[in-house]
Amino acid sequence: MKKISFFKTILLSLIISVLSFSFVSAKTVIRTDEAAIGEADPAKFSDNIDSVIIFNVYDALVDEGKNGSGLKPLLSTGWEYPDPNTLNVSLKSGVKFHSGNTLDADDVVYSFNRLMDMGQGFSFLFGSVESVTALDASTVQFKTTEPFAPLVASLMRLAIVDKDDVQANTVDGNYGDNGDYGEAYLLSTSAGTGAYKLSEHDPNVKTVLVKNDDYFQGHNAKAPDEVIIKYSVEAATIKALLLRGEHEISSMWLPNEVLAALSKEDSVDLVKINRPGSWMNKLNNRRAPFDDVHCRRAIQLAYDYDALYQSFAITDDLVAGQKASGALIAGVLGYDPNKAPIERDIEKAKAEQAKCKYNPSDYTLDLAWIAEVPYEEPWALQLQANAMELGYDATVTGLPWAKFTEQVSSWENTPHATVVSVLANVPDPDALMYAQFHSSRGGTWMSAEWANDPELDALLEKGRTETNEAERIKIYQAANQVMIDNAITLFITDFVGFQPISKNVSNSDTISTQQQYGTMGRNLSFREMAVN
Amino acid sequence: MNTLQYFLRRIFVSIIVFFGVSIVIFCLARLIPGDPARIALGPFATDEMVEQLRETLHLNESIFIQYGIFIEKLFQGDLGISTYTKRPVLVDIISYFPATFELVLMSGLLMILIGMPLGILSGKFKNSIIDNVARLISLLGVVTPSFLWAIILMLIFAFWFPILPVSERMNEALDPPTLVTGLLLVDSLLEGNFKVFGDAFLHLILPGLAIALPAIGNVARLTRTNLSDVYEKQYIEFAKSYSFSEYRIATKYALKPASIPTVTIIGLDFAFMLGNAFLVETVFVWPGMAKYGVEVILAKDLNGIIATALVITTFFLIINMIVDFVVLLLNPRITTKD
Amino acid sequence: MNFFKSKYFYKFSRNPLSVVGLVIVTTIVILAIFAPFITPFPEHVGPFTDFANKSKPPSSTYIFGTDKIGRDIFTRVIFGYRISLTLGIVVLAIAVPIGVTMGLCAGYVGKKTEMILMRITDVFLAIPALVLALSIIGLLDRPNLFYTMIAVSMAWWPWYTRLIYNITRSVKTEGYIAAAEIMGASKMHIMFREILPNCLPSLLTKITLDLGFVILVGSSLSFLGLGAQPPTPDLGTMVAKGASVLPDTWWFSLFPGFAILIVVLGFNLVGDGLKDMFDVDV
Amino acid sequence: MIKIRDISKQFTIKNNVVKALSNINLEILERDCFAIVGESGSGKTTLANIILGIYQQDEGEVLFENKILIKNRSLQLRKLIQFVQQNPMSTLNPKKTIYSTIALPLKIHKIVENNKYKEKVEELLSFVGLESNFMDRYPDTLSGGQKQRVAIARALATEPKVIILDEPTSALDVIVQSKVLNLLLDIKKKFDLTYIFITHDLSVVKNIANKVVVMNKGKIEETGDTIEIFQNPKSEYTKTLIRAIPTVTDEEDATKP
Repeated sequence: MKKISFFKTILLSLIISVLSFSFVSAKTVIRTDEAAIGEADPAKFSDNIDSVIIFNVYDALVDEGKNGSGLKPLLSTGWEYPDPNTLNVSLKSGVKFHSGNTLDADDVVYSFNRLMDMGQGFSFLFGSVESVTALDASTVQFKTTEPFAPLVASLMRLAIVDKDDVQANTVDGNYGDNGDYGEAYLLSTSAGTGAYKLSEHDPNVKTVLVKNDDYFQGHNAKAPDEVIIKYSVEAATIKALLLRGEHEISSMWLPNEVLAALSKEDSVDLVKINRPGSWMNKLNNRRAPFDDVHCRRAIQLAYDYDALYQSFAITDDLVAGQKASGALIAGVLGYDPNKAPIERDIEKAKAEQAKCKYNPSDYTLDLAWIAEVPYEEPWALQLQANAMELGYDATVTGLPWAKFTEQVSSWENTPHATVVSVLANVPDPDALMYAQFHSSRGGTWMSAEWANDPELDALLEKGRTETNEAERIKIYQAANQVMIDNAITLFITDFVGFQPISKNVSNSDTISTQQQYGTMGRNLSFREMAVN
Repeated sequence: MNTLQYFLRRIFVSIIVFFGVSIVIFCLARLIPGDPARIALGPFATDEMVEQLRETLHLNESIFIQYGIFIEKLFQGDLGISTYTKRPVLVDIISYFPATFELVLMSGLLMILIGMPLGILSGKFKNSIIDNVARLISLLGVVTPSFLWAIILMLIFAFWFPILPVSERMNEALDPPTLVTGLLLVDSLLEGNFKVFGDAFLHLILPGLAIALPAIGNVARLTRTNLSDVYEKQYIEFAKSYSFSEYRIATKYALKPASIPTVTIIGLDFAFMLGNAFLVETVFVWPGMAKYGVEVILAKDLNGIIATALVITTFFLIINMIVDFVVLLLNPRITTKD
Repeated sequence: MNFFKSKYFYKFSRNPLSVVGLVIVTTIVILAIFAPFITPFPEHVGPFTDFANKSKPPSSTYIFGTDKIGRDIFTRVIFGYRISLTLGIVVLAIAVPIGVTMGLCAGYVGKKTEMILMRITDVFLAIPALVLALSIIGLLDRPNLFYTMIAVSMAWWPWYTRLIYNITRSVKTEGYIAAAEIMGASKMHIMFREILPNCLPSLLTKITLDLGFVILVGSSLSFLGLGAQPPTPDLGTMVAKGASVLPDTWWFSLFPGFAILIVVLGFNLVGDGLKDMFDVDV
Repeated sequence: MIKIRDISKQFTIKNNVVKALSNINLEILERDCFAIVGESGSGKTTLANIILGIYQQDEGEVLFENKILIKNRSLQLRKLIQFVQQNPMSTLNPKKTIYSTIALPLKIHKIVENNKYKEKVEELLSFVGLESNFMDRYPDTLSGGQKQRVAIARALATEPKVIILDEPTSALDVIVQSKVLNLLLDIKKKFDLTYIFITHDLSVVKNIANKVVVMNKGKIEETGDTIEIFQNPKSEYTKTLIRAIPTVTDEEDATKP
């Protein structure tokens, strides 16, 4: 009897607890998601969602102004060039890190050295910086080997970490005196000055940010107390959660069919995001047959851009893309909105193919798309169909990201063409073009072209040392033309994203934040957003 | 051979199998081409850094030495660093395994609670309408891929009848209980936090069902066959002639022997369900071992892959030992058979 | 001998479900073989895009609708059966000989051979099939159908070893085995000509059942993105891709999903029929 | 013809050593019908298995026409000693036709030309009194007696000199039993065979064997001519065995020791 009553009690309490399940949440939350896994280390971040985390948790010396208003100081009060190879930045005073420590020039130097010594993330932006020194507690001096025009813009990506806090939590590691550079510590802790603190970071599941009440710029009165970023959630699940009010901001990677369905829902708004970014089908310029410019031109002219554009249609009115006119994209210096897009011409393509020294029937093209982004598959298929028109045989592979980044480290293993999306890391064309197309930059996912064009190299080198803006525009437009003339790569379309957001957060504060920033990851500035 | 000896032997064999699995997975992981260090460090790493990581991971040693180091570390409870999450693998496993464990246990529970009664109904009323319906259900269960179940359940409960949660382990607005076992149901009960308990329980239902449905079919079919076999046995006739009640015959004389083969197969079903968890966790955003497993495999994270395989194997071996023990309880006669 | 009049067929056809299964399997095999002639748009399985007709719901032109690239889903499902059946057949063509040989050796030769072979088998059995296949594919260079086949085979053979081992152990004690040994028949002869024929009913039944389950596991791997590469029409891949757009474009994944279900069901029913027919337990 | 010298054999079953045979010495002459009698467990089957090459003895040796027989013996030696088993249900492979069952030894020992198998099988079947249409049949369509006849035909196929018969009739009913026994006697005469006849049935022994060895617990109780032993058993054990023969008449009973 005793046994039975015990079970009855348990069962009863179970039923009661299930029935009475309801909660009143005291804290406001914004939930968002991303296909990839997140990185919370300021020296390692590189991707879209990593940027979101870092921009909210750390601050840099400079920031992007809204609506393309250029660069503005953030942790700095201003900067000057005493000579073309030197940049002095003066720091804001009294800014506090999450630990309570106060920001000074040593922190900036330490952050820079940490980034460069670890050699990951955005360290590639600072290749021409020779040294960084603290002139005094509130001035930092950057010395470059040559005049380096994009430096200030690049500083947006130098997240400043709390030197004392990180050093106090350093363990033995691969970096000599610097131990592990706080690598282990910064996996799940934040040592920044940002508007949010990292409270939980599981790179495979979710990242949780909580409000930093001491933030020096303050928050929107209705800014969320907590932000949850979830990783690799199925689109159907996201849709369900959005409709149930259990998710606020979706990633930008939802399939068009889902977006089309969401556009009919009242509880969800689609926010159009014009962003400096583009989809490309990156041709491997060093592997036969695409080491011959004629073969590249042939495929460039054979590619069916109209069909591709059609593939971006969500509904009759909404198209998640804009025809591409080259490497320069909206929001980046030098972009010309009036430049005509690239068009298909199959007759010309066949004529070019005839000039190519390779016989297409001898080649099986190895075309790839990134398996994590199913969105990209049709564009690889389109290329396959068009390549076959030219007489090639072609296979299409969905490559997992990790495998792609491994294969791309040697040009022999890099696929003949890979669909990749590239977003502008900073609003400067150098960061975009030099990293992708300079012949010295082969071997990363961004430079799957293994471009090897002396004319282009010369222009790109000139562009980064030129400080006159008007001249720079000319140089980069010329470089853009070389890109097209020599068919360095195939531009699929420029980026227009539609990000569904729930009515929970759909308001002018949130939407303007979403739309008015250009740099990758900058648009999810949670402190400026509002929860209804 | 007495019971104790039997179990010692059983454990011994399990340990051999465990090492066998470790060797198989280890060799697989190391012999196949591709540089895990390069993948781990990402696109911008220099050659020196890759070489340094290769050194740290002992990738330049011969495979025997690598295995030796691996086993030595294993006994120290050190599974190495995951190049995917960049954390110690042990941390990953501690945070993901309980979720999968809880889920598979739930599936096991559903499998037994639904599968056995379904099979009993079928076997008891053989060739009636009840039997045919039950058989159809179990057949559909068996032949439908788990991921299809997941999608169907997701469709039904996410869009049409939104009464059950379709993602994660608990509502994130609730405060999670203090971590003791990692099993939310247990931890919340320990704290007396019934709200979390109920919430976690609701979250378990759909993914648990998606994993269990194929196994439910299996268990139901087996129970049916065994039960009808047993009902044809003489001692049941005997019991009937003593005019024992139907219920008593069913529970006391028919069910116990009929359940032995079913219980035996449950061990294998658990292995099967663990596999299915790989498919279902992705759909229901379950932060478990399986989702982690898929990710580390894609990322060629050697330590992660080996650890995942070993944890799952160990779990499987333990479940099988428990199953053997239950079979022994049901029928002590089978002990000493060599 | 007329098979349809034999007692075997009588036993088989006594259960109408088995006959249904046979009809399903035969139909699918015929559809798969003659796919290029039966399907309305055979060009849709190759490198083909038609974005103007993308995501069209089922209609009289496209009876299962079109996918996001504008391809006819019906055509792709039928061609998908080709892939699935090939996968099933190739996997079993690799797994069965390995499993059978190991089982015969372990069961007949006995002693140390038995110990070693059965422990190896236990090791492979201790890793869930899907997990093992997943690890193997994941570790290989890049996913493709061939690797999937190899990986599934590696996970599958132990079940045949187990089955054949158990049968061999019981057949081994039969008088005719001793007679053959005394006569001086070779071990190979005894294993493959005396014992193996006695395993055939169970083997055939298990193979039939497994054809369905291999297709199921294969589609599960494709679902996780580790199967045939596009544009090859693979049923599991189609379900996986379609799953993300449910319930709006339900035809993306529902038809391929049911296609998998039907073929697995077909083989299962036939297998059950064979079980009754041969009176074996696998 | 067969000399058995000091044979011993023991088995280990679950840590217990069982002495199956100890110090067995026997001599079987050509054209003998040599009966080995004993209860189950007496070691008679073990002895047969050693002669057949299924087991290897621990000690002692078996000589066949002065050649030493070991377990792994040449095909040449295997051919000369054949075997008919007790259980007709298991003696034939159910998945093989009668033809292929009988043709197997022909093929292994290359008794006839490749194209003559069929005729030879037909001939062998006729020796054991079966029609040639049995060739295409499967064992499950045969009666117990017919199966034993096939087994005998198979044994004859290698043209052996010795056939070991392990209770060949014990599983058959009485009428079939006597028919098979008569067939065996006919064949023996026809092919000049030597029989080693293993049985526990002394009444059969009395009718067909000329020599007997009585075994008990792995040892020889006594051995000698059949008539001698039946009339004058020396060991108590043999006496007990003989007394146990079921009899029909008092006269018969009176002949018991």
